[in-house]
Amino acid sequence: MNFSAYFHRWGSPKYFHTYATRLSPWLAGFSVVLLGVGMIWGLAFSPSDYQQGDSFRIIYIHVPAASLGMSIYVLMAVASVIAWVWKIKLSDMVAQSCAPLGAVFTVIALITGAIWGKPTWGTWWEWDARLTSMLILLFLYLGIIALRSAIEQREVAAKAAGVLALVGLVNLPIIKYSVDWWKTLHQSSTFKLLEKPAMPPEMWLPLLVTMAGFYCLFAWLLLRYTTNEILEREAKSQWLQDRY
Amino acid sequence: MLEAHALSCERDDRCLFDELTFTVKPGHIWQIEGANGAGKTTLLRILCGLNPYFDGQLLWAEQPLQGSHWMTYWQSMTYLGHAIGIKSNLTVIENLRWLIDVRGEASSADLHTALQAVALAEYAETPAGQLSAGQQRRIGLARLLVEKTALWILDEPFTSLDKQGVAFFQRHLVQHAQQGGMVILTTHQPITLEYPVHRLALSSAKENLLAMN
Amino acid sequence: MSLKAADSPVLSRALWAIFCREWLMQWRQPMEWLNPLCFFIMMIALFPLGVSPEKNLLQLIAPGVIWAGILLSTLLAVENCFKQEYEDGSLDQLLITPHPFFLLLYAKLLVHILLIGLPVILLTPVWGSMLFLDTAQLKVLLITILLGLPTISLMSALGAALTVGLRRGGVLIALLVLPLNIPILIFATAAMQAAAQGMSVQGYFAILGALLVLAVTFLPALIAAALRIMVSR
Amino acid sequence: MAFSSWTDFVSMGGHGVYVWSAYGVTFLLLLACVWVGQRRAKKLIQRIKKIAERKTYASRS
Repeated sequence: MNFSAYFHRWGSPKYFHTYATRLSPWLAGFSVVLLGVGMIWGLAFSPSDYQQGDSFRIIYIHVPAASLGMSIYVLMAVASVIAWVWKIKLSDMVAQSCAPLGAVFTVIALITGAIWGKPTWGTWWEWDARLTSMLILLFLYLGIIALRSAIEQREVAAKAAGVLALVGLVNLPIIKYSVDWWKTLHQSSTFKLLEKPAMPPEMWLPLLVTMAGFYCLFAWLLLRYTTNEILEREAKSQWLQDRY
Repeated sequence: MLEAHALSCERDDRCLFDELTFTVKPGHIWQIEGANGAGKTTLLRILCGLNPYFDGQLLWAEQPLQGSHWMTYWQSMTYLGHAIGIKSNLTVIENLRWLIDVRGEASSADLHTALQAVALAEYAETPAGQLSAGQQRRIGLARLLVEKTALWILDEPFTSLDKQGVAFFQRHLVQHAQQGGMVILTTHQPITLEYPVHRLALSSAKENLLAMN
Repeated sequence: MSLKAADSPVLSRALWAIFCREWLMQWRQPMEWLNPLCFFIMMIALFPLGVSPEKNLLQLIAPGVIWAGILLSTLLAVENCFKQEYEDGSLDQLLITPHPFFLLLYAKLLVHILLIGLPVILLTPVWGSMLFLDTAQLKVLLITILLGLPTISLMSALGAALTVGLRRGGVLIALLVLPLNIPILIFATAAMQAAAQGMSVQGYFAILGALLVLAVTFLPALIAAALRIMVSR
Repeated sequence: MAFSSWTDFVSMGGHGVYVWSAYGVTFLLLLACVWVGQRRAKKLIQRIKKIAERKTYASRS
């Protein structure tokens, strides 16, 4: 099968619906198992940090959520550009489903970051580089969600969101860079949430597991939300009615 | 020559028109008919290239309209929509000037002759905002006189024009067609031209709904 | 075909026509660009009144105040950039000329950038003395405005294009544009702080210049795409 | 096991409030995502069934 045929087969809602329904239970199962194992391991078995004590255990949700927040934005931008350029509707459905999920993971990263900050810095909010760029990322998500909801016609909303996401995607590294760099300029005496070096394997292995769990959970949620979009947009098509 | 092949347009899950096929040849005047909401303006905007949400194909000069061919097409057509792009704080002549200059070239003498023809000569230096709605529409008419493009796409061109204005406009449409021009227009008023008019009826929204259920 | 096409379309004539038209229009409704300027002056005046008129403190917050003011007043200035065009049908006319639309936008956007930028730049000594900036800092401020303001204006114009004709456009445009402008804010204020401490500012100018080049190269095309999308509703 | 007793585990060396509230909030938010998705799916499937029903009804009469 040549590439473009493959591309278009995946672009068909019918094909996607079939495989999403088959794949979903597996992803759900994987995410529950991985999250369960990773969190119990991280909460109960990994050693506590010599500096931060047990509050560092928030890392096992904060870091995966933050990493997802960024990756989902990239996925969303790429999907909406594909939808815009090649007019693949499914790609737009993926992009539309990504926005609220990405916003939720970013909010999780912000909230857990703030909670982690309290015992570490003594304040709920510190203008830490990671938290600041997460905050800006949240605004980018909110902008895209608001723009989509303000435009009634679906194809127009999709393209407009695509333009905005594209600009955001190009700007994201610049924002990240500028914020990191701004932070080093205003470096205060507080120490960072993540001390990169000297993390023993007992500490980062569970992180790897919860990270995988979060990504599985996101994949599952994305399939669910995208399938919902198919259910809404294709409600009148025969193949869908035949399946229910 | 503008050809439309199997144009279909759906809006908000409602089918506006389906499989429209027609050819506008030099010397043709086409009138699009249909009730409110039947999709007349949408069809015109599709024909202008302002609305890409349709299925089917458009051809201009026997070549499919896509990419840079649109610009060749735009060079030889003029579109007057519901709002015709008049800036209220520019004078009549300034309005005419920029509308012409972004597309082509015309001498000042040409502009003044055109204004004279549409009875706006004495208002040339008046801000367009101070003119009546009908007078503002006449600026569009003056533009058609100057540009002399092959294809005119006119959305309700007779709105708020007085009787003489309508008569003058209609005479000009006929003259344009006789010279080998093309006109596509929508209008509520019945038009009486001493010229054969092709009619394209967009089935009413109601019929469409019935067909859907 | 017996009838001629529009006479040989010449791009330079079209650009000049749009430039003149835009200039005349803005000249005849000066409130469009005077209001943002007044807003900017008010904002700067509010800080000594609201925080403290103390010299050291004002010097410290001056870069941030001035740049936040520029960010917001540019937003205000560009907000209605395409609104009238959309409503009176001239946007349709600009979209169906024989010229690439994004090239025509350069002429239009240039007028907008000049109209918000020139007064801000010409009056820099005024802001400077209101917030006790010294000459070295003033010079840096001037250059950051020259390099940063066009970028910000273009970004705001993109926001205006994406919200053209929407009912809640005003609030939405701020949400869309402000996060994207944060890098400019950071680098511009950092340059001024570096100047205050007598450090080198070349690096900041280089970054701001690079962003300006990026913006001027790509944003008008994106704004054109956004307008074409929004007009097709 | 990094903790000697259940109470130790719950108190997390004095940081229990922070750790458990962070995990709690995360769980609630993720659960909300799942719930919203499932509920919307249920509604949409009902809608599809209704449309299909109407169609068969219309074709019969």
